[in-house]
Amino acid sequence: MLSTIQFSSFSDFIDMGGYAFNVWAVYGLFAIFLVANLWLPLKKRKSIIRNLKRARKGQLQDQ
Amino acid sequence: MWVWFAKLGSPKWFYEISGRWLPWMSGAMVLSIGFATVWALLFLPPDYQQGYTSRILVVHVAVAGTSLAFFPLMAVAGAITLVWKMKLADMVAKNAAPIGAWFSFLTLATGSLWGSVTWGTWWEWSDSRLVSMLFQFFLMIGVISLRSALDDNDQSARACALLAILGCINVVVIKYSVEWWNTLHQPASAVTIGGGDVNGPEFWVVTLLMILGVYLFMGISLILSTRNEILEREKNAVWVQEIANDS
Amino acid sequence: MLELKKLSCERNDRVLFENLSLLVESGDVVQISGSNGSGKTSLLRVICGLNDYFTGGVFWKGEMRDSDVEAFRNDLLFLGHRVGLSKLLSPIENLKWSTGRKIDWSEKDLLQALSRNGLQGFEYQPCFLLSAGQQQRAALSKLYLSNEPMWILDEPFNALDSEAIGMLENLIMQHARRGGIVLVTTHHKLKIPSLRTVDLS
Amino acid sequence: MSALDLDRRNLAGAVSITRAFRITLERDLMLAFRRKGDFVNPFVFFVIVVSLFPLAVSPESVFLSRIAPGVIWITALLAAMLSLDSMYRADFEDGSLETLLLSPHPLYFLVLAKNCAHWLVSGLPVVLISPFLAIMLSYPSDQLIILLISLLLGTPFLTLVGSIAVALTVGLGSRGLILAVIVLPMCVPILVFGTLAVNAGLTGLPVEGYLALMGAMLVAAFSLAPLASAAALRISVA
Repeated sequence: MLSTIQFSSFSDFIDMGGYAFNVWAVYGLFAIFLVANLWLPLKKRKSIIRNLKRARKGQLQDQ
Repeated sequence: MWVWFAKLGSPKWFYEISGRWLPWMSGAMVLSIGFATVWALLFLPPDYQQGYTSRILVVHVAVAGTSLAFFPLMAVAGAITLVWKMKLADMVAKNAAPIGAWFSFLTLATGSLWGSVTWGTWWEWSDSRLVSMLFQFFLMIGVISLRSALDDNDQSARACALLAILGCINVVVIKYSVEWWNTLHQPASAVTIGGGDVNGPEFWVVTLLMILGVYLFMGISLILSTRNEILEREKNAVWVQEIANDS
Repeated sequence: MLELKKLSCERNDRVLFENLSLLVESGDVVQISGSNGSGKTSLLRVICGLNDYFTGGVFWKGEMRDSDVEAFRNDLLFLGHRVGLSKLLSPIENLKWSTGRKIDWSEKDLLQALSRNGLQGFEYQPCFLLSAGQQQRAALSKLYLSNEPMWILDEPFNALDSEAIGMLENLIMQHARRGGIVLVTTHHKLKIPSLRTVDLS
Repeated sequence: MSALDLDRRNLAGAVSITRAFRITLERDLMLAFRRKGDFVNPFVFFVIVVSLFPLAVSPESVFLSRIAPGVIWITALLAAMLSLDSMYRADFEDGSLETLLLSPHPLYFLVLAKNCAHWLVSGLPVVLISPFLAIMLSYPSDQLIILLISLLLGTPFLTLVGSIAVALTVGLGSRGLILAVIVLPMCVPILVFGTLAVNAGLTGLPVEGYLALMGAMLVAAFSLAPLASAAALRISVA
């Protein structure tokens, strides 16, 4: 199913048959998009949990 | 049936179910996107007409297909919010809008990057798919700005639900009006985007794999942000306190 | 006539009031009191149908309010915080258009209602020339022309002088005597004999 | 108190829907004439912006007549959008919107009355002045009738659809540009077919098809948009 690797050398791979900018721009944007939309919610989740803990600690103190 | 439907509506139930599904989905996503990317970049034969840019098409078709699903998703979530006043549906709709806007933007970016090679122009006004995606992007920005403008939560939930439904109808109307508009200005746009037959079956296998990966990604990012929303909105619920303690 | 069954209203995760039950018979005047922000206005808006963020039942003349909304609205007169008086129009025009959707009053009736409310000579001037008290009186003059059995008045006594307050109080009593219902929110001490109060705070 | 007989329960003068429609229409027109700004501003805006184009683009007539349809249509769209705000804002602020929502008549007709009043006040003047401005843009005079018809079909659509967006944002204090962001994408179809019809007329192609489509869109908006506006009003006032 998998035909052979298309590029003889790594520099060919980077060059992408002359369309290096377009292909890598697309995959770069795609990668940034994936990472951003997964990492940001996780970071936000950590801060929410921290706030919840701080709020809870606040409640325990003034009981 | 209603018990199931009401249960579906409770944020706590959604939080638990999504908690269980998340690892599996993210594993499948990483596998499918990783595999498809490696396969597309390294092994895909160059297409005689587009050369290696068919690799762009793999990502573009996948992202475009998924972004088309966003407005119907928001419209259905809006209808549920309006009719059954289900908070969960509103949370999903609220988080779907930014992700949808990102998806539309990415579709436009990858589309024009591909177009700059095969059509020779970065933007093609006569192609109804591009123009309707552009206006889908604008409509999403409209929903997001209405959401942030209305500070009263319950009211903004319903207002954005109504706007999402109208927006969904509007995208379809725009698509057809641009297509008919097309006939006067430029009889037929040069190349149809589905270069499938040209690229042979292997291209389509990679693209389908990528589409699966991107759909999984959409589900995961939506679930993650909805879970955050649930934690914020139900912060004084007991089960949320427990989660905070033991995590 | 009006019955509330286990009414609870929650807005933006804040519970305004919870399972409130109330039975109002014809001839009753109910004053809804409570501190600011205790949900008085929300309760009135829930009853009249403007605000539907509530659970529980509102029954009018024995059956569900929503089963026949037109009839319910025909029997309802609502006077909100903002009294529905356009500053650009004159009192008579305001009166004509606020009552005109229900009953087609003649010019004479309108003039008479305004004069009863102490607005002789101001009937045709745009309302921005009138004082706040006069504007409130102009808005209240539609009570003279009202034949709706239920009145819902939200802070009607604001900006009224003592004479107007007395006039409004006996207007309310007179409406109750005729078999109508009045729900009113005010901080003013109402001098009305059989007054029932509901405290939300 | 006895002079005014208050026991008029069975008064026959109950008001029919058509009369309630007419009353709301009259009230809005009266308000508009009291507040001259509401229909003078969009009209003046339309005239000024159209006359800016020849200065900004190029004065020679061949080029102007080519861009004239687009210029007139887009400016009419912006003028309509600018004037949308006056439809519910004043009533919301002084409370008469609540009495409108609580009137026994179906809200569809009352909203329709307000839309008609708004179109008569701000849409119609723009349509009536557009032929003169078209001539200023050296527009072929035999095609003016097509432009007039397309605007006559288009501007009511703008008012009806715009009313939904303004009903959604009536609760906002500082409304800013959010109205534009919501309304403009919704007006794309009518803008596309409006300019299509006029351009087809200029190049001698048959025009009936596009005008028929615009008519269909107008009828759809006429029957559905007020329902959405009514729902939006109930949401904003709740």
